[in-house]
Amino acid sequence: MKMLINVAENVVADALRGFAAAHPELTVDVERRVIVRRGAPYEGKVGLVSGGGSGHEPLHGGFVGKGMLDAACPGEVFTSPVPDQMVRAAAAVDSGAGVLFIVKNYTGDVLNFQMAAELAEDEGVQVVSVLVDDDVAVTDSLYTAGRRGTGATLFIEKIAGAAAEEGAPLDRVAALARQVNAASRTFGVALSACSTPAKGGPTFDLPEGELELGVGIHGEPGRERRAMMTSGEIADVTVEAVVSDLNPDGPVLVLVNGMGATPLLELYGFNAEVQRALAERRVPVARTLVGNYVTSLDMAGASVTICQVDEELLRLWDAPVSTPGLRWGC
Amino acid sequence: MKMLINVAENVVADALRGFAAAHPELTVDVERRVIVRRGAPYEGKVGLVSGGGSGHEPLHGGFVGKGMLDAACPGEVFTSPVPDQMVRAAAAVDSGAGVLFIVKNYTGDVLNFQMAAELAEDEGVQVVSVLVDDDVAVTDSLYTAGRRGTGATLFIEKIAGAAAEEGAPLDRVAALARQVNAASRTFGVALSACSTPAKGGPTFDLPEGELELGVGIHGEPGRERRAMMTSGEIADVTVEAVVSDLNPDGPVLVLVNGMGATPLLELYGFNAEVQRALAERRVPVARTLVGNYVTSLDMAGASVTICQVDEELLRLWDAPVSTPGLRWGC
Amino acid sequence: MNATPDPEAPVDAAFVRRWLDAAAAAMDRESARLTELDSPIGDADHGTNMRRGFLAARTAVEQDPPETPGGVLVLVGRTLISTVGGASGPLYGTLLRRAGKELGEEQAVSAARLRDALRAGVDGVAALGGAGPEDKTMLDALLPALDALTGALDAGGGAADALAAASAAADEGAKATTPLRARKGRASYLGERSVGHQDPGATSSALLITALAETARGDV
Amino acid sequence: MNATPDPEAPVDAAFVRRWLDAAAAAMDRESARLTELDSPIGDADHGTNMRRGFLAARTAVEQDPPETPGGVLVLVGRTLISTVGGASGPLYGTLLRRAGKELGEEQAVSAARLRDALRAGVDGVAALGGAGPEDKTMLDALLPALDALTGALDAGGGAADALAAASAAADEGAKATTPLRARKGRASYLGERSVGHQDPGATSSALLITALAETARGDV
Ligand SMILES: Nc1ncnc2c1ncn2[C@@H]1O[C@H](COP(=O)(O)OP(=O)(O)O)[C@@H](O)[C@H]1O
Ligand SMILES: Nc1ncnc2c1ncn2[C@@H]1O[C@H](COP(=O)(O)OP(=O)(O)O)[C@@H](O)[C@H]1O
Ligand SMILES: [Mg+2]
Ligand SMILES: [Mg+2]
Ligand SMILES: [Mg+2]
Ligand SMILES: [Mg+2]
Repeated sequence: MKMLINVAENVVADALRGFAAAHPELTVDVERRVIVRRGAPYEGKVGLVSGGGSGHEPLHGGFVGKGMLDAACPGEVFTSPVPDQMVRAAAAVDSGAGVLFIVKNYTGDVLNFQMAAELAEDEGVQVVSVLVDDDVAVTDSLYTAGRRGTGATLFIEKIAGAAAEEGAPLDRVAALARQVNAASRTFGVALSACSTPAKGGPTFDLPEGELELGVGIHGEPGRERRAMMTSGEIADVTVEAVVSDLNPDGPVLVLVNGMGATPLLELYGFNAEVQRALAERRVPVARTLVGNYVTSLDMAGASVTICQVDEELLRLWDAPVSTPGLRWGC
Repeated sequence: MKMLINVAENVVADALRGFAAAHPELTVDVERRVIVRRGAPYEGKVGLVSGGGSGHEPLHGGFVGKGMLDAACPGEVFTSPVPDQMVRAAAAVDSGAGVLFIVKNYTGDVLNFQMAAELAEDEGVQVVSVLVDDDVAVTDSLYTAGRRGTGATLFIEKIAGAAAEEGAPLDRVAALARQVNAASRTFGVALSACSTPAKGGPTFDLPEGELELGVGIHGEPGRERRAMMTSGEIADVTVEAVVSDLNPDGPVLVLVNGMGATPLLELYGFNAEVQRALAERRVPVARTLVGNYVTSLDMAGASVTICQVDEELLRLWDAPVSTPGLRWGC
Repeated sequence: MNATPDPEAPVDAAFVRRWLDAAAAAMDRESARLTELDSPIGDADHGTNMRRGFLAARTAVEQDPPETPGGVLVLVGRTLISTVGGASGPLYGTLLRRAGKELGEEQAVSAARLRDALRAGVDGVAALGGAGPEDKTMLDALLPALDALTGALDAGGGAADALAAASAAADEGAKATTPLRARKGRASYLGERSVGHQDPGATSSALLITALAETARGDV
Repeated sequence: MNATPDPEAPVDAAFVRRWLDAAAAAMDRESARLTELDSPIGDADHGTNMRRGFLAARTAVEQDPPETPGGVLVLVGRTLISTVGGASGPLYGTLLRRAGKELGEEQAVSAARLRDALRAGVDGVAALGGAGPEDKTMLDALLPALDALTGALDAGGGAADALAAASAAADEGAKATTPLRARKGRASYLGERSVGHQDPGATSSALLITALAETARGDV
């Protein structure tokens, strides 16, 4: 599998150098792998820190900026970051108002953020962690590590970020983040596996004529393999999975998220079918976002996330945001 | 080749429906294939119209909005739009101040826009057309259809769009567009061919271990095939191609553009090498944009565009823009 | 319409409509092959483009059938321009619109007038696209067809024979594009690498001329 | 450091450093295999993770070598935590940190104390990760190794033999993960589809225990 890289070991370091060059408005510590919003810490503002394995860009580094994250900690490809990164990030963004860790529910992320929280608290930073676990493809959570954190991360970072920007205190920001997580569901589909630089080839085999339902964002195979379907059929399976699990009784935000290699043209066409499938299930749509936001390297496919919103959440969603990956209202 | 589509014939229509659902802030005529900025025509403002084959998203539909295009006309995949679309778009955005057609230099685009310009003028709309031809991979233009229009299209739409937004008259907007085109060069590299829905598979064969230098954005093969190179080597070839052709003696805008399937992580890493290669050639960089902007469906690879800017062009580049695909300052 | 066609003026609106049906059927049938030819030296859409345009043209003519051969040709040309896009849309649209205009209001025309019409159309294509012989374009099928048609008629041949000769020449011409290096259209970007592939537009031109010969022969 | 190691207390700082060299070499050598195992039921990074961590740990220890076996283990554990990431970083980091802490300031320890240290480490892994036997994790190699070590020592075996038994048990345990259905870590997302694949973490654990046995045997 050909890649636009130098050597596999340096992929993340190279990307950080290139990210730094493209985004002088952010402070990028390439060596220590922490991306911080310029000017942080902001007086009286709760600091938002997230992070996770690389390979999901623009998540998380692309969501650092006004109205969203204060810092992001990129790990190796598909490998959660180490505690040192989060400790450093927490120290960099804490104004005294405390720090929120937004942690996707994977064993590695959970353990590393947990260690970091303990170390940061030892250094006098008040840390609250919220777990993102929106992926309905993981069902029997008694026998698993629990639902994975995927697309809802964007909703949580945006909405909690807007609240923090307005000066909400730590417990309120954390409560909003938990509310968004509880109100969000995601289901993902892969048409092809992704290739990690370390492996140099696809992380699993997906024959022509088949697709993988219920995939995560780490090149893991999904839970079920089926014969290839049309965009409309995929939308039905996907929307049914999230709607039947959430049972929304009000308007939702919709994220139609590309896994990386699926052209935007196809993604928009898929969105048309997702909107149809939601309308058929009488789910009113408040806002729709279509694009590559929570990716899985060069995987082809898409995920759909819905999040039921009340007026407050919708207001916070619409609030100004200015980051490399998401920008509006400012 | 698996695609997230219903049937090949409906790909563009489906995408337009999904685009309309995601962007209620734009007026999308799905039937007639015209995307218009809401509120157009704007009193006294020159109308900017572009268009071309689909498959390059977010170009052009994603660049309709404040400070950029007033309308876009998407053709079938890799097929230029028909004159009817541009005639309709011109009528929709003309406030009496005239309309600028931004046309990428492909026989199909040139001919269809030319016919449209004649028809629109018959209807009383003043039309000026500017041709984008920035692709240095096409060398002996005496024996070809001339240089192709690729990445510079974004620079032209942004800068001419900012001037039009400020109320510049048609001849001034057209002159700026031509100035940007004259000051821009692009070179593209493919690691894989793209697959069009109509063909259902790759448009050319590119064996493992080889890459294609000097590709366009329509799945055409490039001019030369070479053994696979590192990101640093590719950056050297690419930067050398654009710099030696333009010979800039001042600061440049840089677009490190993904062809579609190359992960953002790799693109940022490639940007690090592009910046190094520019620095080695003593080309000062004023601004850098990294992302998938002028794509070629699911092709893996990247292109580099540079545009030499004076203070005025840089000011217009930095001016507020609010479109689905490019947004800052507002 | 003529129940028994005038042998001196065999080309009436019904003739052109029969040709359109044959042409649309050919584009439908050969769509995949034309797209295949457009892959190595183009952007893999020529078959889709031609199929879409000719099916739309047939529908347009069926919905509101013009009464003159020129009228049918103009409507087909206009429909191609409005539905094909790409390079081939304006070029084929111009070919047929110009040809139709050349025939004016005439109700039925001779093979010689048809030749005049074709010449006007081909001139239009050359003027619009700026291509000449051996540039590896549709002209490499159209120009030999025009020459053969002219030659056969000048030699006193009948319409059907003359068009058969034109069809053979177009076929030859299309095949002869293979060794050429493209100087116009997308294929030109490939430089030397365009050599060794038959031009898709020349191929579709040959199919259109063949449909004309079949129509004259009464095969359709 | 002891030039002639005390047979009753064979494990000193030099011993642990020899083990670290052997472990780092094993991770370097087996990196591709571990990543390969992590592909069908994980995210294809376990080999890269372990290699990165152990090479860093070796460098850290070389740069500022602690003088006690416990000190070396703690430093290795801390380095793993700071350089590996993923699930394995905190888990292996905790394993070695806890083991090192258990040994305190002791200069040289017996095999029985090494067993105590291993037990403390394994308890730490279980507490942190919440996994138990047959969850298809590294514990499925570590727990049998601990049991075998304990059994051999209780039966009066020497350090080298006891560690050889532990190594065999760890190997067994790693292989026995193949038919299991994962209940922890990434592989658990696959449900039934995780069956039939050997767990990468159990495999790396077996490699680490094997390195320990080799060190005791004097092979390294
Ligand atoms: N300048 C030109 N003059 C005449 N024919 C041309 C010219 N440029 C392209 N063509 C013809 O058009 C054909 C390609 O048509 P098509 O694939 O439908 O359009 P596009 O190249 O825009 O994708 C070529 O094979 C060639 O025969
Ligand atoms: N909760 C847990 N307890 C013990 N070991 C675990 C647990 N979760 C995962 N592991 C081990 O970690 C290994 C995976 O490590 P690695 O691939 O480096 O991290 P990641 O899963 O984050 O990519 C698994 O094979 C398993 O042995
Ligand atoms: Mg991992
Ligand atoms: Mg085309
Ligand atoms: Mg074509
Ligand atoms: Mg792993």
